[in-house]
Parts: sequence; structure tokens; C-alpha cells
Amino acid sequence: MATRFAVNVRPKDGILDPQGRAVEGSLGHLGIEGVSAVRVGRRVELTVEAADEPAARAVVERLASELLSNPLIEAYDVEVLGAASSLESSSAGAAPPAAESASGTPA
Amino acid sequence: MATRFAVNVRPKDGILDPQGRAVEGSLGHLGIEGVSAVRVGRRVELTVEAADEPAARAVVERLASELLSNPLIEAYDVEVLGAASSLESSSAGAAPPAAESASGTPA
Amino acid sequence: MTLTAEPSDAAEPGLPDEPLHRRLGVTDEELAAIRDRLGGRAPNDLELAMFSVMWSEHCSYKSSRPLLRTLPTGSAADGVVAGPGENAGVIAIGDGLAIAFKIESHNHPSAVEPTQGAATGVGGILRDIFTMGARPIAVLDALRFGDPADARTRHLVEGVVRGVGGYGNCVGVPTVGGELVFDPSYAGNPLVNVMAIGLLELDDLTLASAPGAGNHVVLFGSTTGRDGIGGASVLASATFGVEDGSKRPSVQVGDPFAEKLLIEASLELIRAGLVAGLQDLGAGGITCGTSETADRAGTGMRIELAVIPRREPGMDPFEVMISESQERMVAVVEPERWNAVRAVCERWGLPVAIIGTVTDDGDLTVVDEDGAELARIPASALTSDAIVHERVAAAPLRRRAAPAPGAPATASDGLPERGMDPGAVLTALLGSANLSSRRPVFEQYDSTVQANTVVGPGHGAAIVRIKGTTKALVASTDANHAVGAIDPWLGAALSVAEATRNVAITGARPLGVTNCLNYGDPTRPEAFWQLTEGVRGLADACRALGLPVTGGNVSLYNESPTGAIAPTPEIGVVGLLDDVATRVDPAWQAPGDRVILVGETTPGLAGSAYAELAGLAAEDGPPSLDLERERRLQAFIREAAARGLLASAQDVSGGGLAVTLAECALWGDGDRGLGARLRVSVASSAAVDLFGESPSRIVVSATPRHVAALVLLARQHGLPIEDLGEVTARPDDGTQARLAVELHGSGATGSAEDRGSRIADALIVGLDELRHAWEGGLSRALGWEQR
Amino acid sequence: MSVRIGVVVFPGSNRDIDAVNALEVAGAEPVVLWHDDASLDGVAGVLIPGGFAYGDYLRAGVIARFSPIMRAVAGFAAEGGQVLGICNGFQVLTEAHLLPGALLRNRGLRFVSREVRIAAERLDTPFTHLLGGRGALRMPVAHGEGAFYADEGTLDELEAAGQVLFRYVHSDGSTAGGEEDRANPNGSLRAIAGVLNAAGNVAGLMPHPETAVEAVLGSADGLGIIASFVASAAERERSGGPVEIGAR
Ligand SMILES: Nc1ncnc2c1ncn2[C@@H]1O[C@H](COP(=O)(O)OP(=O)(O)O)[C@@H](O)[C@H]1O
Ligand SMILES: [Mg+2]
Repeated sequence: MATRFAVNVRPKDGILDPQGRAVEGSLGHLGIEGVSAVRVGRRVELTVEAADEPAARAVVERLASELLSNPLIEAYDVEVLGAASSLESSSAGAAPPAAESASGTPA
Repeated sequence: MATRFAVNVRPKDGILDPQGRAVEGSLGHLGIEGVSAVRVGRRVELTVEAADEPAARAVVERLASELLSNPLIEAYDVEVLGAASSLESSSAGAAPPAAESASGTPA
Repeated sequence: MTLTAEPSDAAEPGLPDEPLHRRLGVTDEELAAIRDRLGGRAPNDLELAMFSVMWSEHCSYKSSRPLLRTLPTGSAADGVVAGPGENAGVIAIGDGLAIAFKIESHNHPSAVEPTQGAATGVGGILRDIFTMGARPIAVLDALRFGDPADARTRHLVEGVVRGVGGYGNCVGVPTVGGELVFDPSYAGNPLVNVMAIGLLELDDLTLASAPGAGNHVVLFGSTTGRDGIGGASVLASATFGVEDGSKRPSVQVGDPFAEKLLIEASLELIRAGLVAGLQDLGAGGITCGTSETADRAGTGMRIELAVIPRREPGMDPFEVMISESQERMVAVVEPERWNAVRAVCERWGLPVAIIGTVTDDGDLTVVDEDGAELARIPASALTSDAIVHERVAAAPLRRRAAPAPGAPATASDGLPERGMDPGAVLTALLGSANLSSRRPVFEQYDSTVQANTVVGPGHGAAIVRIKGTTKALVASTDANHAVGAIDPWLGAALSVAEATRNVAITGARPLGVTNCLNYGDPTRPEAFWQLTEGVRGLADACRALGLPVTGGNVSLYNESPTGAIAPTPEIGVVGLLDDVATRVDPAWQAPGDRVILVGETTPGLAGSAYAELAGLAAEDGPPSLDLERERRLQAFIREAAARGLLASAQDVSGGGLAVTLAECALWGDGDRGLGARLRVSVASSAAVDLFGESPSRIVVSATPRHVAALVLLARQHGLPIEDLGEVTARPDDGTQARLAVELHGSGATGSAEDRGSRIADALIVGLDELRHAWEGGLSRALGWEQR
Repeated sequence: MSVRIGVVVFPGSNRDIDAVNALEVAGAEPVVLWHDDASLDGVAGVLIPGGFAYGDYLRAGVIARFSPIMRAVAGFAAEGGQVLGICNGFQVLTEAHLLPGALLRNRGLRFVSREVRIAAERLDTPFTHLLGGRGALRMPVAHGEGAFYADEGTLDELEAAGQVLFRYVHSDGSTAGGEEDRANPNGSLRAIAGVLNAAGNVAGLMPHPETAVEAVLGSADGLGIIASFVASAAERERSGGPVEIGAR
């Protein structure tokens, strides 16, 4: 069974986010108002082939905590995007709407 | 009314994603199997203060297409994360669960 | 076979209901020529697509080839080992070593997507270098944009600099120099020219040819995707139209990490003697790489389309054959070496596949899985026998005035007329977008990796030592567009003179010239005349200075709805210092040293930075150039350096003598700054003497005991020489050092009394003011945060 | 016989060239260690050079951390072997948890390549004992992710434990300020340019001492660091175990 996941990684609270600050700084030039608290992180989408969803999720959690995020400075959450045939997903462009989402912070 | 959004930006179909490729290449070292079609993008979370949700969404769409993504090589979608008091959201660490999600590709 | 997906849904210049060839940018005349080369047969769609990229201006040089034949290309006596036509020029430098160097443009891709356009430009030129068997050791980037206050320009500058840095930094080749120039003519069409230099052992010299029928054709590096389909034909050969914003061809994305692996794998293959020929894939993709190597060797190739590793499913044959996916190489491999080749590529984690065979029939043949022929074209028809167009050249009826945007037209000696303080003019020039320090840009480039950089960006020509020897390479890029807009012959000749002079003032001997000719639409007679004149200027200057042109690149159609760019012959020069310890620095070294001007100041302010700032008289022209005098000047400076007579040397260029003196002062004593007390004799006007940019002049400094020898040496070379005064110590009272230049002579006071009274008779300015202007000028112009 | 020092090469390493040169200048014999090998080939010390291991994709140093060679390096470090990480090598060591803290995007968000000055906080470590003083050392930086970060508590602990090895300084030797100070090129907290592990045998720094080892390259100030490292690795090899250098 192939499932497509997204891992959202963001700077932890209290960690300065210069990219977010840069976005906020350029809002003026664009004439945009009312935007605040911009945080820039990463989003990694991937397809996992596993026996069942819990098994797939375990793989994603491991990847997210060991590779995709640095627990010292980043927090992450995992979204299930839905079932995916691996072939289809390899050219997945726009993500299917989020089907489910769960937050997690690495231990 | 303050709403928190997320903008997910990813490499367009067919556009080389060197990061995704590098992650796939490293999975062997981690002893992880069954993961494929890794695409690495950005996720920008932000709070928008506007009269109503459509107005807020319009702001986010503009930001996403003009500043946060490069329409030549990237696609994006916008997620509504929920209502946010600007104060609260400014220290938002883990995202609230996705309340709604919609896809969009820049014109 | 049909073209189901359009080569780029956008890229076709014509309307959708036009015949395919026109939509691919192939004219009716060219189609007839294609039939000729196919023995009267019409090309099928795949063949037409292959011709369309290979007969693009970018790949075929169809407008410029006859002109380029007039350039002096040197001989073995000049050390030239490989000249134009190879991926890069190669010149021997002794000790069994040689350098490979070349400059190339990526203008149009950078206009569309600045970061990726510039990045892939760096990637492309690096591949040209290591394909020859050379390890890339230096990059220089010559960049030109429109008004820095313009939001679009700022976006382009930001992106291009990020692209150059992002790629060069990651592959680990230091970016040691370049140029950054703003001029309104580049507003719709920025120029991104990148030069790379590599070092090789002569034994490793590898040519891009495909000898030996029966050998494998091997593709390694990245997989092939749909990116950059039609890039060559579309981007490099079509003038930018207004509607291009919506009709964009696919953008190529660079992967510097893959390039780094490609460098290491390629050099390993070459050193182990595993490849019979090697070619990088750039514009024209697999079609170009295979047809060029086959044609050079007089062989043919049979390519099996189905085995080419792809990034995406469902690609059409033409997409595979003309894709410009980056970071790929084609190697010709003897069958018994295949296993070793595969092992090297796999060790570096690079996909590798045999995609075909070298044949002896002279044709490039493409077959599908079942062996059915999809295309068969004589390799020469795609390359050496591609069409050549005889374009029409016509000089404009009226000579253009120098572009002096927004400036009032006043007399050329406007400075004394308007009672301007020359110190204020100098401060304004040093703080201007074009003459201020480029530090905010080059600090984004790793300039020290590889541990060879003796002088990085910022202080004149770059110097890179050759490890294990006492030698060093000296490199500079220059182009004088402002004079070129008025007189394209002169602009090109001045560019060569300045680039070589920048190298010579370090004491180095220039070895050879590479060039990137950036011009407008060659089907426009005036633009083609500019190109013709530019090539003539390049050839004349190189002949006069005794230098071979070993390679280069032509970029035409640099036009936008707002007009054509100023003709921009970007010149790259590499020189050799036999002993790096003898190099001469531009900075003043010690108080008490004499400051000496060598060379003659001649009138003409058109095309100068001063004219742009202060305006100029309508009748004023650019300064003249005497190539024979330039040759003598460079011989003089090399001899003075070799005899150890010089404490410093800096040439007079943008901003004139005053700016040169300010640079020597600011960089003095390890950038702490040294002042000077000087007297300059003014012949006709203070503006000409202080800010004129007449060429063939150098400011040197020397300890007093070497002055007599320098004077004698200058006389022997038939050069005027003037002792201007001395470098001064920093005041002990903690006040700032000053640059003080007193003006004397007939021109200093003028003929009319009332005029004389208004003439500032001295330029006196503190180095702190100058440094503030110079250091912050670029950030202010671009609206960057200063740090 | 000169001491053999390993230089780890990941796909994408590029200052391995500089590291090899510096080790030769310092009289050592550089031994290239390939990322995919699990053996250190009996070297006396390990240098992890700069560059963009695995393209620095995702986060600088993170993918490299999982290479087979890094298991061997961790084992070597656990036995007290000297490991020096420079620039990307420093990032790899923090990702591998062999050094404390993390290296964030430069606060200015731009890659920074320029000459900086650093000063050693301690002269009694395997990486600094031959420096002979705490004066400012000139050497280049060239990185995009070099802002040293740890939470305030950790920073206090590092300082108290003497684990802050180098700080960015002005030309007069005074410590650089925060991100607004040009002397601190990346906005590192407390101007920290390099740190030591608790045991004192693993060090990392962002600037490039290995590129500043010959006067012709503009500065030879980095040689003291490289030479200290080489000498202490040789000493450890000779004595067959961990060495105490100087006294705390
Ligand atoms: N885009 C750039 N990239 C790197 N270095 C640059 C760039 N632009 C200018 N420089 C460097 O800044 C210095 C000043 O440039 P320029 O005025 O063109 O030099 P010169 O007067 O010596 O020809 C030179 O050392 C040059 O190499
Ligand atoms: Mg110049």
C-alpha cells in the first residue's frame, strides 16, 4: 500500500526566523497590509510503500525526526495526503487536499 | 478578523528537484526502504488580519503568487489553518491542525 | 510521428496555424537548405526539431561565422594548444601544464529566471572547461543591468547574484572577479557573461570528438527531463517581445551538487584514460553533443532513444533529443573500457548508460526500441555545414551622441564652468552605481576555496597561484559599452586594451583573449554593422598587442521593446606571472613614495562616467586610442615590474585619473588608506585631466630612488611621464588622511579672467568621505541594507 | 615519518583541496577518507572539510551525518581521537551531535565570503596549544549557514565549561557584537565562531584556518590551528591514547 505524506517543518518558537522577517520586511513594497507572524519552513512530500498505514507512518516519523528536522531548532507535523500509486505520485504536482493532519514534536 | 494560513510551495511537475533527489539518495544510509517521489518545498505560515475570510484569502493569494513562489518553476496551494488572534499566532509553534485546504496554481 | 507536445507552447515565434518549421523558428529559405542537405527529401518532424535547435543562432553562429574567421587565433608559437571551435581555448604555460579558459553568455535565460539562468550559465561554462580535461580553478562574472533604482533591475540583480554564487560556491570554484555595470540600454535585456579558467596537465587534454566506429556512446550525469526544451533556438535567437511574460519556455534548473560530481567523475575518467572523446551537453542537448563529436571525427552515430535515462514518463522523441537538462556529458568509450567507466560513474553516484554506437557512415541516426529509424541526418549538416547567412551591415546615417541619461548637455569642461568642487565630483563618482565598491555583490561569492586565491575580487585583476610552482594566473574581464554605443570599433578595441592593461599592470604577460560578443538583432543592418565593427576592433586590438583569440561566444538578439543594448564586446584575458612574489599591487604602499602618471591624456569625454554625471557638450567625442602606444605602455609596465621598480601600479579607466588616485589611496597600506599631496598639470580642461577616460595611462608609485630609472624607461618606450607628487603619512593627530591634488598649467586657470576666478584650483578630499561614498554606493543604488 | 591525518570526502565536499594543502604545509600526511567507507584507515586524526556535502540540501550537513564514515568518526571521537570540523565539517558534527548547538542561516540571509578575525578563548586545547596567544587571527569565511545557535541556558553552560573555542573579534581583539556588527559575519550568538565538545577532543569552527596557511594567500594565521591539531594527533598516536594538553 502506498501512501503519500507531507512533513511540515518549521522553526521552533523563540528561534529567530530571518526568512520570515525578510518576508514581513518586503510586504510594504508590495503594498500589503495586515500580515504578521510569518514563519518560513520546509514542506517535504513523499510516498511510502508499507504494509499498512501505521507502518507507513512509523517510517515517516523516523524520517521526519532524524533527517527532515533538527529537534534543537525545528518542530514538525505530519499530514497524510492520501493513497498514492507510486507511479502517480512521482509526478505529483499540486498536492491533493489534506485528508488528515496531526501534529508532532520530536521527543 | 485574524486568520492563520499556510502556503505550501513546491517545485512544479517536470522541474528538477535536486533536494528531493538528494533525500532519496540518502535513504539507503538511513536504512529506510519503500520511500519514493520525494519533493522538497517550502511552507510559509502567516496570519492575516482582514474584514472577512475571502478578503484575507485574496491577500494570501497575492503574497503566494508574487512573493512566496516563483511561478516559472513552482506551484503552490493555500491552506486555512484557522482563526488566530494575532498575538497568539505570532508565537504559534506547532501549527493547529489543518482546518481546510485548497489547491491553487498561479495564473 | 507527430509532435504531440509543442516544443514549447510558447516559444514559437509564429502563429499556431503556421507550418511547423516556421513555428520552430526555421525560415522558408532554411527549410530549403535543410532539404538540400537531406538529398532533396523533406525532414520529418523529429529531424526538423533537431535542425531547428542546431541551426539556431546560438548553436550554428549562422550570422557571425564569417566574421569570426577574421580573428587572429595564434599558433603553437603562442603556446596555443586548442583554439576556437573547441569547448575552450587551451594555452600551454610550461612545466607540462596548460590553462583552458572561455567566456559565455546566459543573457536570455537570466532575463526570464535570473537565479536559474545565471546558475546554469555558470554550470555550462564550467562544463566547457572540465570537458577539456582541466580542473576549473576560477570564475569571473561580467554582469550588466538597467537602472539600479528600477524594481525589475533590483529583482534581476538579486537573482543573478544569488544564481552565480549559489552555483559557484557549491561546486567549489572560486569566483575571483567580474564586472557589474548599469546602463539603461540593458533594462529589458540584462547581460550575464561568465568566464571560467581551468588548469590541466597537457597529457590530459581531451577533445570533443567521437573517433572509432564501434565505440560506445555513453551518457552520464543527470537524467533527461523536459526542462529547457527549445532553449537554444528560442531563447538565444529571438528578440524579446512584450508578450513573452505569458509565453515562457520551460526553465532549466541547475543542480550544482550534480555538477560537482560530474567534475570529479569526468576528471577521473580522463586521468585514467578511459574515454576517447568527451563532450558536455548544453544548448541543443543530445542532438548537439552527438552530432558535433561525430562531425569532428568524421564519423557518425546511431542513438537508441529508448535507453536514454529519463526523469519523466511519456517524453516524446524530440523532447529527449533536444532537452537541455543540465549536468550531462557524452563520452565515447571503447567497449573494453565500459566496465571501468561505469564503475567510476557509479562511485560518484551518477546515472550512466550506453545510448548508442559510433558508426562510419557520417550520419546521426536515431532509432526506436525496434530498431526503426526515427531520424537520419548527416552529422555535418547539423554542425560544420549548417547554414550561413550573409547579413547586411549599414552604419547609421548620423553618428549617435554618447548616452548621457538624464544629464544636461553642457560644455565638456562643465566642471570649472559651473564652479563645481572637483572633490565633490570625485566623491559623487566614487559613490556612483558603476564606480563604487562591488563588495556587496562579490562577498556573496566564495572567492577563496581551493586555497589558490592571491588577489580576489575588488582590487583590480584577480590573481590565482598555481600550486606547486612559483607561477600565478592573472585574469580580468572588461567591456566598454558606452564608447561602443558611439563607435563600436573603438568600444571593442578599448575593451581589449583595458582588459589586457589590467592584467599587465600586475607585471603579468597576457597569454590570450576570450570574448563574448553581445549585440542586437543581426537582421537589422545597424546592429549587424555594430557587430562587424566590434569584431574588427577586437581583431585589430589583438593583432596590435600580439594576442591570440582562443575562443568565445556570440550572443545576438539582445533587444527588448525599449531597444537594443549598447554593443558589448566582453573581453576576458588571462595572463601569466612567472613569479607570484613579484606581483605589483594597485594600492600605494608607503609614505614618501612618488606618484607618477605614465601615458598621455587626450581630450574627449563622451562615454565617460563624468559625462554621465555632469553632462557633456554635443560636439564632444570619445577619446582616441592609439593601439601602438597601448602596446608600448604595456611593455613598459611589464619591464618596470620585472626590474622591481614599482611599488604600485593602477590603470586609469572609469572615472579617470581622479578615481584611479582615490582607489590607490583607499586601498593603500592594507586598506587602511594613505593620502597624497599631488600636482596635476591641466592642458585643456580640468574635467579632461581629472575625470577624462582617455586610455593607455597608468598611475604608478615608486620609492624616490627608482624614479630616474622609471623616467628613462618611459622615454625608451616613447611614453610621456609626469611626477605628480608623493604619498603622505597618516596624520598623527588622528585626523583623516587626505587626497590633495593641486591643478596647474594653462588649462587650470582658463583664458578668460572671469572664468579663471571660478575654477576650483585644487581637489582636496578626506579619505573617510571617499571611503564612505565608495563602500556604500552600490548598496544605496540598489536599496540593499548595508552591513 | 609524518603523521597521517584523515580528510573525509563526501560527495560535494570542496574544501578538501584546502585541507589537504594545509595538512601538507603543516607537515602531515593527508589521507583521503571516502564517505562510503566505514574505516578510518588507521589515521591519527580526522579533519572534516568544508563544502556542500550532498549539496547541503535539506539542511547543511544533515545527509552527510548518515554516511558510513561518520559512524567510524563517532567511534574514533568516543575513544578520544581528535576530530576537527571546518565550516561544512562543523555543520556535519553538530548534526551528528558530536558538537553542541546548531548553525542557522546567516542572519543577513546571504552567503558571506570575506576575511574575518577570530580569537581563541583557550590556548590549552589540542586545536590551539601552538597558537601562542589570544590575538586576532585573520582568515576567510565562506558560508550561507553559519549563525551559531544554542538556547541561552546551553550557551551559559558552554561558556562555563570552556567549550567556546573561538569568537569573532575586531582587529583590536575585542569581541564582535551581534548581527549588526560586520565583524560577526553571520549573526552568531555571543559571536561564537567555534566550539569544543565536553571531552575536549572534537572541535568545529566556521572560518577557514586551512585556507589561511601561506602568506601568499593573504594570511598564514590559520596555520597555528592546523599545526596544533596535527601535533596533538601525533602526540596521541605516539602515547597510544588520549593526551592532556596543557592545564585548564
Ligand atoms: N560581478 C562581479 N563579480 C565579482 N567581482 C566583481 C564583479 N564586479 C566587479 N568585481 C570586481 O570589483 C573590482 C572592480 O571592478 P572594475 O571596476 O570592473 O575593475 P577594473 O577597474 O579593475 O576593470 C574588480 O576587482 C572586479 O573583479
Ligand atoms: Mg573594468
